[in-house]
Amino acid sequence: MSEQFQPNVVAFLCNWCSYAGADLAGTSRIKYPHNLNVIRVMCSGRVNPLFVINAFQQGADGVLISGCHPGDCHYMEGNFYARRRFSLMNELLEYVGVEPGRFNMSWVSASEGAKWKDVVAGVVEKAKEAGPFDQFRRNKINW
Amino acid sequence: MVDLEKMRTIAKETVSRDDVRYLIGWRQGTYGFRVSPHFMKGPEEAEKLIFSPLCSNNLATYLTLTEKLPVPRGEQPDSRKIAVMVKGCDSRAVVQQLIEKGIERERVFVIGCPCEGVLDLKKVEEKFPGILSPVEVEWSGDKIIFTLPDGVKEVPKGEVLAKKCLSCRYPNPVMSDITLWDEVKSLGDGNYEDVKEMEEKNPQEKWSFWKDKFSSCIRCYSCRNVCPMCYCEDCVLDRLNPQWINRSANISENSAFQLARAFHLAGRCIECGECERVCPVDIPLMALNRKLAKEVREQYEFEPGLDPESKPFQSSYRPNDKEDFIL
Amino acid sequence: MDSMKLSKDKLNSFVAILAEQKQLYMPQAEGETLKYSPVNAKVQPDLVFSNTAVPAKSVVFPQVETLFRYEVEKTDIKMPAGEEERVLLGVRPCDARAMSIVDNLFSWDVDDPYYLGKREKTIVVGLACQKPGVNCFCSSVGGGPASTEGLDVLLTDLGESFLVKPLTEKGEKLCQAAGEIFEEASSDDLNSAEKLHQEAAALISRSIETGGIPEKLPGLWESGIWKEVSNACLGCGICTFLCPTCHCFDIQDEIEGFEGRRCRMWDSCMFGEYTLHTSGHNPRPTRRERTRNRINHKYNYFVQKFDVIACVGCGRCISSCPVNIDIIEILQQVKEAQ
Amino acid sequence: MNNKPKIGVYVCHCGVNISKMVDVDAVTEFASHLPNVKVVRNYSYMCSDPGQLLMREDIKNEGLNRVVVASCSPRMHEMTFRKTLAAAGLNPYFLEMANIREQCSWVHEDREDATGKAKKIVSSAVAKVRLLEALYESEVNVEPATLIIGAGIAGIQAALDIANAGFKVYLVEKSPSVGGKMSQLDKTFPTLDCSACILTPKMVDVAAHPNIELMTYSKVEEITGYVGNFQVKVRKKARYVDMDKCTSCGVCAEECRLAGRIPSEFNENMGKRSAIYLPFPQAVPAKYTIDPERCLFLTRGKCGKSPKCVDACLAGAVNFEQQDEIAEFKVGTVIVATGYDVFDAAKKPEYGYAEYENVITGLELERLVSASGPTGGDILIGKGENAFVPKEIAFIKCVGSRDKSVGNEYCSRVCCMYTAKLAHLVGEKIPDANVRVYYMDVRAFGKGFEEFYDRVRREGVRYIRGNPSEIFKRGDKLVVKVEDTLTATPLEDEVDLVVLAVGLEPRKDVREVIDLLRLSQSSDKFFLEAHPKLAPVDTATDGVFLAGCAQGPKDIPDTVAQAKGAASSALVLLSSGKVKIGAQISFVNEATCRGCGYCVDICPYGAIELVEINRMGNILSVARVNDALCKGCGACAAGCLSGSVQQRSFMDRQILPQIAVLGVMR
Amino acid sequence: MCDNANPYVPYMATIEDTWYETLGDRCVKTFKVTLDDAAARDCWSHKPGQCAMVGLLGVGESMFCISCSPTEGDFLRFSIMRAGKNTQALHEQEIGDKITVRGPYGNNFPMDDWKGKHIITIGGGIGQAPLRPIVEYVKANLDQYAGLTMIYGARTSGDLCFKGEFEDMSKRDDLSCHMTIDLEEEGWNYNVGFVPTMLMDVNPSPENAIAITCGPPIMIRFVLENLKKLNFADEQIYTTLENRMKCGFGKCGRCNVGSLYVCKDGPVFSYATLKDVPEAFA
Ligand SMILES: Cc1cc2nc3c(=O)[nH]c(=O)nc-3n(C[C@H](O)[C@H](O)[C@H](O)COP(=O)(O)OP(=O)(O)OC[C@H]3O[C@@H](n4cnc5c(N)ncnc54)[C@H](O)[C@@H]3O)c2cc1C
Ligand SMILES: Cc1cc2nc3c(=O)[nH]c(=O)nc-3n(C[C@H](O)[C@H](O)[C@H](O)COP(=O)(O)OP(=O)(O)OC[C@H]3O[C@@H](n4cnc5c(N)ncnc54)[C@H](O)[C@@H]3O)c2cc1C
Ligand code: SF4
Ligand code: SF4
Ligand code: SF4
Ligand code: SF4
Ligand code: SF4
Ligand code: SF4
Repeated sequence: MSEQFQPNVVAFLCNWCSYAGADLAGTSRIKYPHNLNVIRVMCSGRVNPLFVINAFQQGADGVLISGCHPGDCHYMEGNFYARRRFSLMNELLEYVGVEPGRFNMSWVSASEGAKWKDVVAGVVEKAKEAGPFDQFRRNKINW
Repeated sequence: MVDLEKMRTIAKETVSRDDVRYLIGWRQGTYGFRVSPHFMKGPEEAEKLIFSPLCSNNLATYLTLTEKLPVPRGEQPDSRKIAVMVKGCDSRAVVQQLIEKGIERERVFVIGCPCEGVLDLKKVEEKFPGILSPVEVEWSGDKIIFTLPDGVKEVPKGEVLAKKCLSCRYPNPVMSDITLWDEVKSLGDGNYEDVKEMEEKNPQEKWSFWKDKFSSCIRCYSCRNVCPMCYCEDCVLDRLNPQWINRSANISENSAFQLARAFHLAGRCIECGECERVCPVDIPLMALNRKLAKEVREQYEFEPGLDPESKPFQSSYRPNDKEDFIL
Repeated sequence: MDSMKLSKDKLNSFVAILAEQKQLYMPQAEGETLKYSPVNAKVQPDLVFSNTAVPAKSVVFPQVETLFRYEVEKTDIKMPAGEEERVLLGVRPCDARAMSIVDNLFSWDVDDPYYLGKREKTIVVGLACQKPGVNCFCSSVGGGPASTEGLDVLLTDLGESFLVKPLTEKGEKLCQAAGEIFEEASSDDLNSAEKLHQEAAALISRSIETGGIPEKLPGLWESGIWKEVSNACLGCGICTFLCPTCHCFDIQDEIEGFEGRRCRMWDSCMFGEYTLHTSGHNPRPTRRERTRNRINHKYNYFVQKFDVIACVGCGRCISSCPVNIDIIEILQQVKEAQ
Repeated sequence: MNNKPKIGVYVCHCGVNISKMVDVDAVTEFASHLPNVKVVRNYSYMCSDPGQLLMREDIKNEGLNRVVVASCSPRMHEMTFRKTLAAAGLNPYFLEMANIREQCSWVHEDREDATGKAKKIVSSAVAKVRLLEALYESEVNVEPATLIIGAGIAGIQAALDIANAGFKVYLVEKSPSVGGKMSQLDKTFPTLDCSACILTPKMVDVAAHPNIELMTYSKVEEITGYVGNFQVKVRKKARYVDMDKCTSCGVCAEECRLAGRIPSEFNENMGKRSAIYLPFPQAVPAKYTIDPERCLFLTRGKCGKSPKCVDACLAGAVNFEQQDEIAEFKVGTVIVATGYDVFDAAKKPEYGYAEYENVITGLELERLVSASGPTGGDILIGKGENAFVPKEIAFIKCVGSRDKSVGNEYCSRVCCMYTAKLAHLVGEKIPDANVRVYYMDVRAFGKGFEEFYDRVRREGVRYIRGNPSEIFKRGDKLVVKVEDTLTATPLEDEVDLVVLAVGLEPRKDVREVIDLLRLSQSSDKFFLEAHPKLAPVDTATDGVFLAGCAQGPKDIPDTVAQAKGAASSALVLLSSGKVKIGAQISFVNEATCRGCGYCVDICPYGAIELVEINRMGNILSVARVNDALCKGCGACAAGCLSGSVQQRSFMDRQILPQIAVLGVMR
Repeated sequence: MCDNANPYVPYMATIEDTWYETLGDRCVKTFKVTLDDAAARDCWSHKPGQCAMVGLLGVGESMFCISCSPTEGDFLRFSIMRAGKNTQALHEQEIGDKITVRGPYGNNFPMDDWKGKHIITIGGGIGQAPLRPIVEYVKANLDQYAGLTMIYGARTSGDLCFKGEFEDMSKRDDLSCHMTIDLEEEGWNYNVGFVPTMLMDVNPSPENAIAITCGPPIMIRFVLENLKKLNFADEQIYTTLENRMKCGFGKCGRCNVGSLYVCKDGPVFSYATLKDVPEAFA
């Protein structure tokens, strides 16, 4: 592969903290890699763990879930549920051999534009390292 | 000690009660080492009841499997109890069903059967292949006694017991309305050596193991159907809109299905091992379930199916749940 | 063409020849399960007697099959590539017989191009059974350990060699193509094969007299036995997925990016959704009706339509049913029922 | 009717903010090939009037029924464009924004990459907008009444404000009298007004106000419903005294067989009362109450030949037949003003509070210095004969506050000042007393506080910086063992009296209220406000507000200020008479719900309950979302295994296509 | 090339016209479509009672009865109730959009055998869709039949399909047309009451008559009962079944009632055939 592999990361961001934090990164003109695309949900608690599996199936090389820091959830508890769910999902994915680093979760608050940049850069870097995800990508199997 | 006479007497009494609809127990199967669930409607059917190391079926499944047919106008739905015989693991399924409101406490009558471990039929049939006529099997200390057509054979438990039983911590029903005989000692400490072994491997090794397993899945969904916890009216695995998982069987859909199923049982699976037992293509589903059970137990100090008053794992949290994986 | 003999040490070359000419399918262990998978010329052939978990039907009626492809929002339909020639080696007579039974359905009135396409291009080389499984009852339903129905060639394991018996034109061609490597079979060989066949038949320990069952079934429609035999059923569908004569399928569209395909995949009458109407109404609402349908379909409806029982007695549904629902037992109850 | 989606995509240049880094034309051209897209335009400023006009015209002329605006963050202009849609007669929820500015043009440096990403963002928005559904905001009426729980100064103040604004107030107080802790205080810092003098008139007002229904000696048993429509059930406990007949003459209490034998709560158990009692002289209502746990007749069924109180009461007010009464009513808002408890000093055994009678708490000293207290205002330590007037007096601050070992990390905010106040009062009562205060820090942040602290020091009170490690007895003196941390000298200070400036804690019975309203607690276990800065009187439950120490330690001025804040927040709802309910909330598909109740547990707002339905004769329980309570977080939707509860505008079937687009487009 | 080589491959068709028959959650939309391919059009011939698989590439396909009679012209009509995934997607389609059609499938109403007889259709709700071709066919060949009586009902006037057509027909005196709704409604000038009751009120003579009924299962049950009361012989009663089906030509299983395949042996059955078939009315 002469061209450097450009990974494709799908991210789910809560509206109140992480999405706002990502917006702040924008208003602050902080630069970060372009390989991550965001799906906005109201709360990290909204992210169905099956979304992660689905994202990998559909072609994501990496997935990120990001929400408010514990205790800061706009809905008080949503991120606590998210944390529990995705901690397990993380374990499960690793257990079946999905490279660590493909699945990520972060807390980014509305004021952490700079942290958002670091998170994106880190997640994209990890996905780059892991390479294209093809373990169970749909990709026209047996068509 | 297993006391079949007592079991049958109590079964007779139970089915004779006005408030009991039927009783689910075990009976000798139609051939070899098979055992079948026994739906007992009247006392005359008690003689068929057995309890032996062959009784692996988790009968709690039937509490939620029974379809609710339309009730003709003017009639009342049958609200009588269903009596069910449970081993230790099965009783946890009942408790978990109570926690998840799949059943109501006053609709079940739980008959507890302390259990010294059930057999892995695959191991047994390998040892004694081609046996057609029904076989009697008994516990005897750390041995299992097989009364085969060509004589009685003793086999050390370790060689034929199901894997889940070798490390079972709850051989005695954790909940019952009546317990049939004395409690037994637990066989194991529920360690997760097998899980840890897998965890040690590198991602490539892990995936090559699972890829092999997942790709042979025929998506019959027996594992789901037999699971006492899987009783959704409309399972997401079947749903067409939205379609989470395509119907076609290939490594992509199969993996997605396997992960989704395992995840749905996180903090709920009571490790009865039924899913793995029924899988016609021998996918080691328990390895997935046990991985999650391990995390749930070790990191969250939570075990499903023990306390009917407890909150379900997936619908609760602790403010200090672990978060070392979070960036 | 007369029977021939294939010495076991030439099995390798035979397989290699087949694999070179056509796509060869043989029972292969995937994990711990045996199923028919494509193999290449270098495979170490191992013709064993144990039945595959997944029947040979999967080769002509795959679990998932593309009907056609298209691009989303466009109107032209692209057909999948034509079928390749294939050889199925080591098929058990019951599985082969099942194919010939299913042929009836797929060629009834309207030809099914996918199934028949594969079927025509497939040469089925069977292996006569010598160690029937515990639950085999092929001889009760018109088959036997050396039944030839549905086969193009029958092999019989004579110990050091196989007796090779071409049964159809396709089979003869295949043998001719293999040419040299066969030896002539002596009449002793034929006799010992015959003897082995008979011995195998004698080893079949389970049986049911099926006469009269098709006629009796309609009268038992409302009988209590259906509830009785289906109480324990999980509705899992193993019995039908793994049944070599079960042929129901679902049709679904799948999209990948901007391309789509319409495909069909195995379905099972033991599943609730199988007959579920969108309104929520289900003509077969419980496992009782579904079990009743399964038995009736095999032993009554199919007989009415095609004059043959759609069961070949391979015993898979008995062995694989997780709750020991035993079709022989059900048939026994049917016979006994009033 | 579900018409085929006809999508308009509007790509904004945002001046050059977007177009500098994103090839807007390329995105426009790309979007025109996406499924169901009918119109694609780009414009320099979509949010400007002409930009919006463009959309409105297209909606009308081209029959668009979905709109994607590719511009800035939805957090910026979603509302703007929703209004645009509405103005064009389209349901405002048929809008999806593609954020190609904050999360694209502003953060990337390569034009090609940024353009590629913008295309993906737009595709994902198109994928979702196709599946959006029309949503409608609804309104519910607000019952013009408020329930206030707790009648301390906070509850009293809030009640008066709301009642004066013309709305009905139900004021429920647990104890027999209103007044709360403030009624136990003698003087109040920093101005030294007499607590009773400023409080009593308000207590009387509350009882007399035509708009206030006061229920003392009562308990809220159940609150159901939601903002605007709470259904309340209150148990008015039997007092065994007819409120209408009792003239408050007090003869009964004098006659009671247990007279002077029951510790008086009001006096911090230092004085005694009877089984039939008035908690304190200024109590409102001024009606006697029989303590059912002590009264001989009520506990043993017999009190001499006949109960003395019955015989004594000329008004015939004592009535042992009285039963609890249940009052049920509806309110639109609720104010929680349940106050605090003082820290239990026994939890710090090193101070010997439980052991030595001359170790007392600040609140006890309040009672001792009070003219209405057990000693008539004399600081007398010890009982009867042995009672003495202490001369050497030490105060210890931060007892039970700022102390991790007892689990209270917070500052109780009033102890510094009440210590100063009490030190001053001690000086007033015992002019020759030697008073010192052991402290860690002095926090005199409030209006007039520093001045007061200064005054007290000038009066001769010594402040010694040090946290005593132990108190023990030596002879008839108490020894305070401490290190003066300013001079680093260990001290053993011999004193006659130690006063522990105990901190404030959540009430021991706070669970009751949590269960009633599903309130959350912050880490200090006081009730959690919706936002520490911007919504300090609100709770997560709409229509429920906090006032006073229930939310956290505070002094009276802050308590009153917050009470007024809570009252005004409640009044906003009451006076508008309506509240809006969000549209992007959840709903349950009852046909697939398995009734497991996961969502019920998960919902932080208690918006979901299980209800019984009849499905073809079978009684099943399924979840149901209360629209008025749901805030649309979607946590339930992700937790439902069978996917039966879904959040509008964020449904699984709307998000999955977004994932597909983002995944497939490489 | 009328023998379509691959029965799974649909024809492409264009929607010529669409309109709503009923509104609401489970609304019915009628589609008038023509096959794109001229050769396909030439080959296509359907008879009243037959059905076709209508679908969308990328979504799926479902079976619908062809709700027009060939006598109406060289087009097809489908009246589709919005019910699930496919029908929802179909409802989104508009004039000019492409859909897929394959068929026609199943048997048909024996219109020729019925010549000279009095035709009575008894429909409920969307169940009128398969009956409409009969009505249209008989209307077009009125001289060949002894008469046409239509009984049609729905829960409310808003649930009646083809209402305009019925209104027109009820003005004609050569047809007997009875529309009914379950409950009284303002501005409703026709009958009120359930279809089976309506049938008794209309009281058709079984003499030389054929009754065809289609509607919700419960209605069918009572209509059958009442037809028996009116002395209709089993052979004079017809109905159509709608079991779930995937292929349409007897391969995929699932639509069977007893040994009959609804897709091949039906959907039109005479009561004489069905009454002994297990599951027929399940
Ligand atoms: C020793 C000491 C001295 C102080 N001195 C001063 C001072 O000088 N100046 C100053 O500004 N502040 C002082 N404070 C602080 C002051 O006491 C508080 O700011 C004030 O009392 C808070 O009032 P509140 O209404 O919030 O709570 P509270 O006074 O505690 O009132 C709460 C009321 O709610 C009732 N209640 C509780 N739970 C329920 C329930 N479930 N149902 C019904 N009713 C219920 C209680 O019975 C009580 O009547 C002092 C505090 C202490 C401890
Ligand atoms: C012979 C026949 C004629 C019909 N005629 C009409 C008609 O004229 N107008 C009309 O509105 N409906 C008719 N139906 C019913 C129509 O086929 C279903 O409403 C439709 O399939 C629902 O599909 P869906 O994808 O929207 O529902 P989903 O539940 O999302 O679809 C699931 C799958 O189930 C199948 N399915 C679901 N319900 C039925 C059903 N009742 N019958 C058959 N298959 C079903 C479909 O094949 C579909 O692929 C007819 C059915 C049959 C068999
Ligand atoms: S039982 Fe086995 S084969 Fe069947 S779906 Fe489950 S894992 Fe797959
Ligand atoms: S997942 Fe398997 S082991 Fe766990 S409860 Fe279900 S059937 Fe039992
Ligand atoms: S897999 Fe999940 S959705 Fe399906 S039945 Fe089990 S718990 Fe329910
Ligand atoms: S395999 Fe057994 S349990 Fe499963 S559907 Fe068949 S009969 Fe029922
Ligand atoms: S979590 Fe889902 S299935 Fe369970 S009660 Fe709620 S909506 Fe129903
Ligand atoms: S969306 Fe959030 S607030 Fe609404 S019901 Fe679900 S969990 Fe409760």
